[in-house]
Amino acid sequence: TGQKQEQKVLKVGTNATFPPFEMQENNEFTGFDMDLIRAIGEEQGYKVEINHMDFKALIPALGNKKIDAAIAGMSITEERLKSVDFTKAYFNAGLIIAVANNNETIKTTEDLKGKKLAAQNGTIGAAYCDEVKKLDAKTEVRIFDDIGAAFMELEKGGVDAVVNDHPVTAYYLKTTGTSKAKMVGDIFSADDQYGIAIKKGNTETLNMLNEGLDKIKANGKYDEIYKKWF
Amino acid sequence: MPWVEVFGMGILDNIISQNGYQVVLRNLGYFLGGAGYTIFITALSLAIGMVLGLFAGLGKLSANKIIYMLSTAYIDFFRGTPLFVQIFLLYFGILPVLYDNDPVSSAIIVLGLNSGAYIGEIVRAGIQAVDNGQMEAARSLGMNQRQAMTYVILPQAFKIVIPPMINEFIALLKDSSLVSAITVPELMHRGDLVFANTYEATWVFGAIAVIYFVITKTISVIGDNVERRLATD
Amino acid sequence: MPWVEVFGMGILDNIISQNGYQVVLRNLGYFLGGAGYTIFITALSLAIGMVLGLFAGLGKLSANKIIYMLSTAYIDFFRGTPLFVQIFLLYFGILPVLYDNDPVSSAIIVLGLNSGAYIGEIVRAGIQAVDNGQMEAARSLGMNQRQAMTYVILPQAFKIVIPPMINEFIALLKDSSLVSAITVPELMHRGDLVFANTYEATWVFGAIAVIYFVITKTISVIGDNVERRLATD
Amino acid sequence: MIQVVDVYKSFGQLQVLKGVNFQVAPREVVCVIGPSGSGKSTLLRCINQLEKTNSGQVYIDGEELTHPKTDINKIRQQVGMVFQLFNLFPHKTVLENITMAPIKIKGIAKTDADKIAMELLKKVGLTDKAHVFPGKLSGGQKQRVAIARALAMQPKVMLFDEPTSALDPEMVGEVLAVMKNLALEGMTMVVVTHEMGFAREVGDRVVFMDEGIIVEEGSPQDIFDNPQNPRTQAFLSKVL
Amino acid sequence: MIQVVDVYKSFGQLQVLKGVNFQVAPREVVCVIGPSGSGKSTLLRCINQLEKTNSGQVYIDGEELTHPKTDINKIRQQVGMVFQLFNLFPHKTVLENITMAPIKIKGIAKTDADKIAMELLKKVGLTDKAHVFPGKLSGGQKQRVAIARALAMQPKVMLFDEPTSALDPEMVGEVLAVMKNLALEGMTMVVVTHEMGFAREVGDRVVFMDEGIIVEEGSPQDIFDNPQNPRTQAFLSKVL
Ligand SMILES: Nc1ncnc2c1ncn2[C@@H]1O[C@H](COP(=O)(O)OP(=O)(O)OP(=O)(O)O)[C@@H](O)[C@H]1O
Ligand SMILES: Nc1ncnc2c1ncn2[C@@H]1O[C@H](COP(=O)(O)OP(=O)(O)OP(=O)(O)O)[C@@H](O)[C@H]1O
Ligand SMILES: [Mg+2]
Ligand SMILES: [Mg+2]
Repeated sequence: TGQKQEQKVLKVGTNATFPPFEMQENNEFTGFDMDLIRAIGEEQGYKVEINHMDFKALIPALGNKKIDAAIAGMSITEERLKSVDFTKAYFNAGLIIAVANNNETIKTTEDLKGKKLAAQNGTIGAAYCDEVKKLDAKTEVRIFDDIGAAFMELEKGGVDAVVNDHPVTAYYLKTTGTSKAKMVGDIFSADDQYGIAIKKGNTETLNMLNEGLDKIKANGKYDEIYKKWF
Repeated sequence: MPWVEVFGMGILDNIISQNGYQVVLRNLGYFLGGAGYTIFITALSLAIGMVLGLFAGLGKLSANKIIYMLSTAYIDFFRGTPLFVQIFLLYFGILPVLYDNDPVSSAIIVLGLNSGAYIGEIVRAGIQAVDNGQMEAARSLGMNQRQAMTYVILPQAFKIVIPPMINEFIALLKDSSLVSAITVPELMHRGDLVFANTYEATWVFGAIAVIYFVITKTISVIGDNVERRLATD
Repeated sequence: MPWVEVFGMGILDNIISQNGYQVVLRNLGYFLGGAGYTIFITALSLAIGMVLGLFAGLGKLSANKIIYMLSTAYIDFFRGTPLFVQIFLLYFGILPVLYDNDPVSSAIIVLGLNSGAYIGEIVRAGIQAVDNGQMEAARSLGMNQRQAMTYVILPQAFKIVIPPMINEFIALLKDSSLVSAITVPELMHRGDLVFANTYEATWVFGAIAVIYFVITKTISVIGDNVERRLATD
Repeated sequence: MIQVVDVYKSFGQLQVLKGVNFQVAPREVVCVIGPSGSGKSTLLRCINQLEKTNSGQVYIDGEELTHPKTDINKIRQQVGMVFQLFNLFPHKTVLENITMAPIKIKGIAKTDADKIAMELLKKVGLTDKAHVFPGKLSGGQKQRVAIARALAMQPKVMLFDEPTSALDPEMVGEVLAVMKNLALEGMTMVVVTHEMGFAREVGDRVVFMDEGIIVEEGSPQDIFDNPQNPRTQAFLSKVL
Repeated sequence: MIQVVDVYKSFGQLQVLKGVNFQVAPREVVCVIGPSGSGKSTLLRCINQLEKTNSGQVYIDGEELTHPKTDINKIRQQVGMVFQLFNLFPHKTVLENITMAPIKIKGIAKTDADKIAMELLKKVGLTDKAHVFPGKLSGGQKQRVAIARALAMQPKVMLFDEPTSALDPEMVGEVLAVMKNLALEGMTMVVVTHEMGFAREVGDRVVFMDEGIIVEEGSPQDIFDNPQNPRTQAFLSKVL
């Protein structure tokens, strides 16, 4: 049966604009999520086929069986669980604050109140900013479709801070952001859990992925990938 | 007839029990507020675009080489490059030099500049479609170029220009969703936000599409009426 | 003159040493490949759109109520709702029922349907702008409605219609970037991917803009030439 | 050949034709005269049904054009019309204006159509303008091309709406010659004209219209030299 | 009043005016006749510089129109023109066609302009069409509106390009009366016409053009009853 299983195909959708989780280099999909899903596929006897699409298109594509699973740094939330199923969390991102290099006023999460904040749509960072706004109505929250534009707004001086998943911000600072911005404070909000999304009710795939996730965590493959990227 | 009721109730129940339905219902006011922004931004940038387009269109017909070249360069640039690049370029690059620019005013400026380029070509074509004899008749009455344009040529071009102009209004209305990239809280932006929190693509974007449809249909009905009212034969 | 060399080398060195420059250089072939997709998809959907637009435009002028209503509904829907909703609806909803649809063919179908709606209005307006006496002259020679349209009205409408049509071609070319949503690897899609990976907004989108500009300028120059060649007075 | 029976025509409130009865025998040339706005052009346009009549019948060669089942296009091929404002096709050269209908409708070969067209252009003195676009013609030149275009379909009936209004006297003479030739070849013609000299020369019969009805008709001699109706008399007394 | 000195005009290869010299005295009415394509319309259009001349000068009231510094618009207000194809403004009613230039250029009050316009419409017999759009007028009605529109500017000079070509004999008579009145009021006029009877009646002088030059000119009697040039003789012999 092993050979038969190897021919099974797992169609995976992603949005490869979220380094270091998913990105494209030299026409190849790379990143933490990509390595992870490939490892799970290998473990479970699936050939993994990756498709890049609009973030918005991932959910309809699941519903329509154009893809079997979506892995794109998607955080698991109550609200989203009403529409899709998620695997067990495979990554705990945590948030970090980024500010302009010359900014000395924001040092911790406490300092965010009443400031101009930016985050990416659909991230826990965005949700966190909304919470800050609830505490202090003077806070201004700007939600960007694209984290790249949020960082540009920070460079422009249109916002005081960007609240975003730590690995993503770190990656930005490593590339072009070095001279313009810095990270301040500790990683916080440790309940930012990424999961793989599956069409609601597709328990077969859900179980298969959960099983695979358990296996690579057990056999050290997961740690290997983690070390490669972080 | 009980079965109709049962059937009807069945569908209704089914819809109401859907999470997506509730998401849309809960956010309807939020969406309509976004539509307000969309209409506001589109209307103002249209006003800018029409003024710019009028001058650019006339400029492309000008005998003055410099005016011609400026108009052509303006039209070529804003028609020739992606709108979202223009948004980035002006929002992050050029406008901050001029004033402390905010997303909404920047969006209006960029969309105005962009639609002006398309409208410029529409205006030029409309003017050229007016019979040559009209200009001659006006000039022979002693009107100068400007008067002949204002009183004779442009009013006639106006009628020819309505349908492509309505096309452009509608395209602009929908293109205005691109300023969502710089966090203007217009209709599509709000759709994206609600979607990202709920993953209810069908319901959320279905509702957004219906709202856009209602607005565009209103525009095209108004356009048809204006067109009909201007018909003289 | 050594200072020219020094100065020139200075600029060149400065450019070459930029990371963004290298990113663009490295990805130039990749971008041009994307431009190939963009042109391919735009050209084919334009062909579809022109056929559909011709029929829709004629349909809106038809005395037959059913044909009129079908044309109007088609134009209203595809002009009135956001393109990306249409892409979703057809790619995920309708086309899979009809055939085992792939992204590229689906993109061509949706863009064809979408541009057909805009072109329909352009065609209708163009036909109406032709002097009534032309139809009468043609009919009095014994041509039926169809022959008069084909040989007399449409060729004249064609001339009037070129500028708004070029506007629509260019808009379509840029709208085609929306099909990146369903994994079509066109130009903008590739720009997004490279940008996300490098955060080099200016260089990456600058390069994308230049490529779009070259394509659209080519289209508009061809359009101007066709227009000039058709001028008879 | 042509029978117009009790034709009424209104534009909105405005009654333009108020019961016109009118026959044209084969090979006959009838001139229609009358004041501006009396409905002459409208009558011509009703004859080939470019204008739908409100009531009444129009027959050409025994076929009822006003009948809904009639193939109007077939009949119109037999009925040439020259418009007051020419309505040349601006996107086609003079030659193409003339050959379009014969080639497209009758399926005549292009070379044959060109030959016929060049002959017609010779008749109207415009061979040198064959490859020019109508926009570059003088008024009289346009007029003549319009006549040539209608003749190219070799119709049995020709309707002329002021065919000489933009022509100089020499050209009027030549068009007259063309029309007389056509009459000899058996062409039936209805000519709306303001030139009484022309009407007298070319017409077998003259019809005087006023305010949407035919007031008087008869031979040119009768009408011009001995008009009966006071309205006709008043009208003709003004001729220079 | 009008002086045309050695004017040349070509369209591309085609030489249309080949050295035209021509004067019109104040209060004089000059009729221009000649075959189709001889350059009559082009000459008129050169007089008010709608067509730029290739060489030569045009003076009106002593001012050189062909001089680059001249304010051509000021002069054109003094020079009314009636076109062969009318060129009415289709988006305006008949009344608005007539009042537009007086209101917009001369700044005359709308009520005054309307009154003048209604008087002119009465002169040309079209008061009932004042609020109709040009698309609904018959050919002759358009012609008359075009005349009224030019007159509304109360010009010193009027240029007519075949003003009677679409008019019936009655209207020709009335337009003739209008023009004679204008002449009495001191209007200088140049009238291109194909109607010899009209030229004879209205003209102080007749100019015969052929192939871009003035072949012969003189009083109507001289030209019509005793033409000297063989080309003129040939042309006039064709008049019906
Ligand atoms: N499409 C139309 N709509 C409304 N009224 C019209 C239309 N066409 C013609 N008329 C009116 O009908 C009347 C008759 O017009 P018609 O063109 O038949 O006159 P005519 O006898 O040919 O005059 P002319 O000698 O000036 O050409 C005129 O009063 C005119 O204003
Ligand atoms: N815009 C133009 N381009 C090229 N040729 C032209 C143009 N306008 C007129 N012509 C040519 O110039 C010649 C003179 O034209 P014009 O209109 O002056 O003649 P006309 O004497 O008024 O004739 P008609 O009595 O037929 O009106 C004609 O051969 C015509 O074809
Ligand atoms: Mg008429
Ligand atoms: Mg002329």
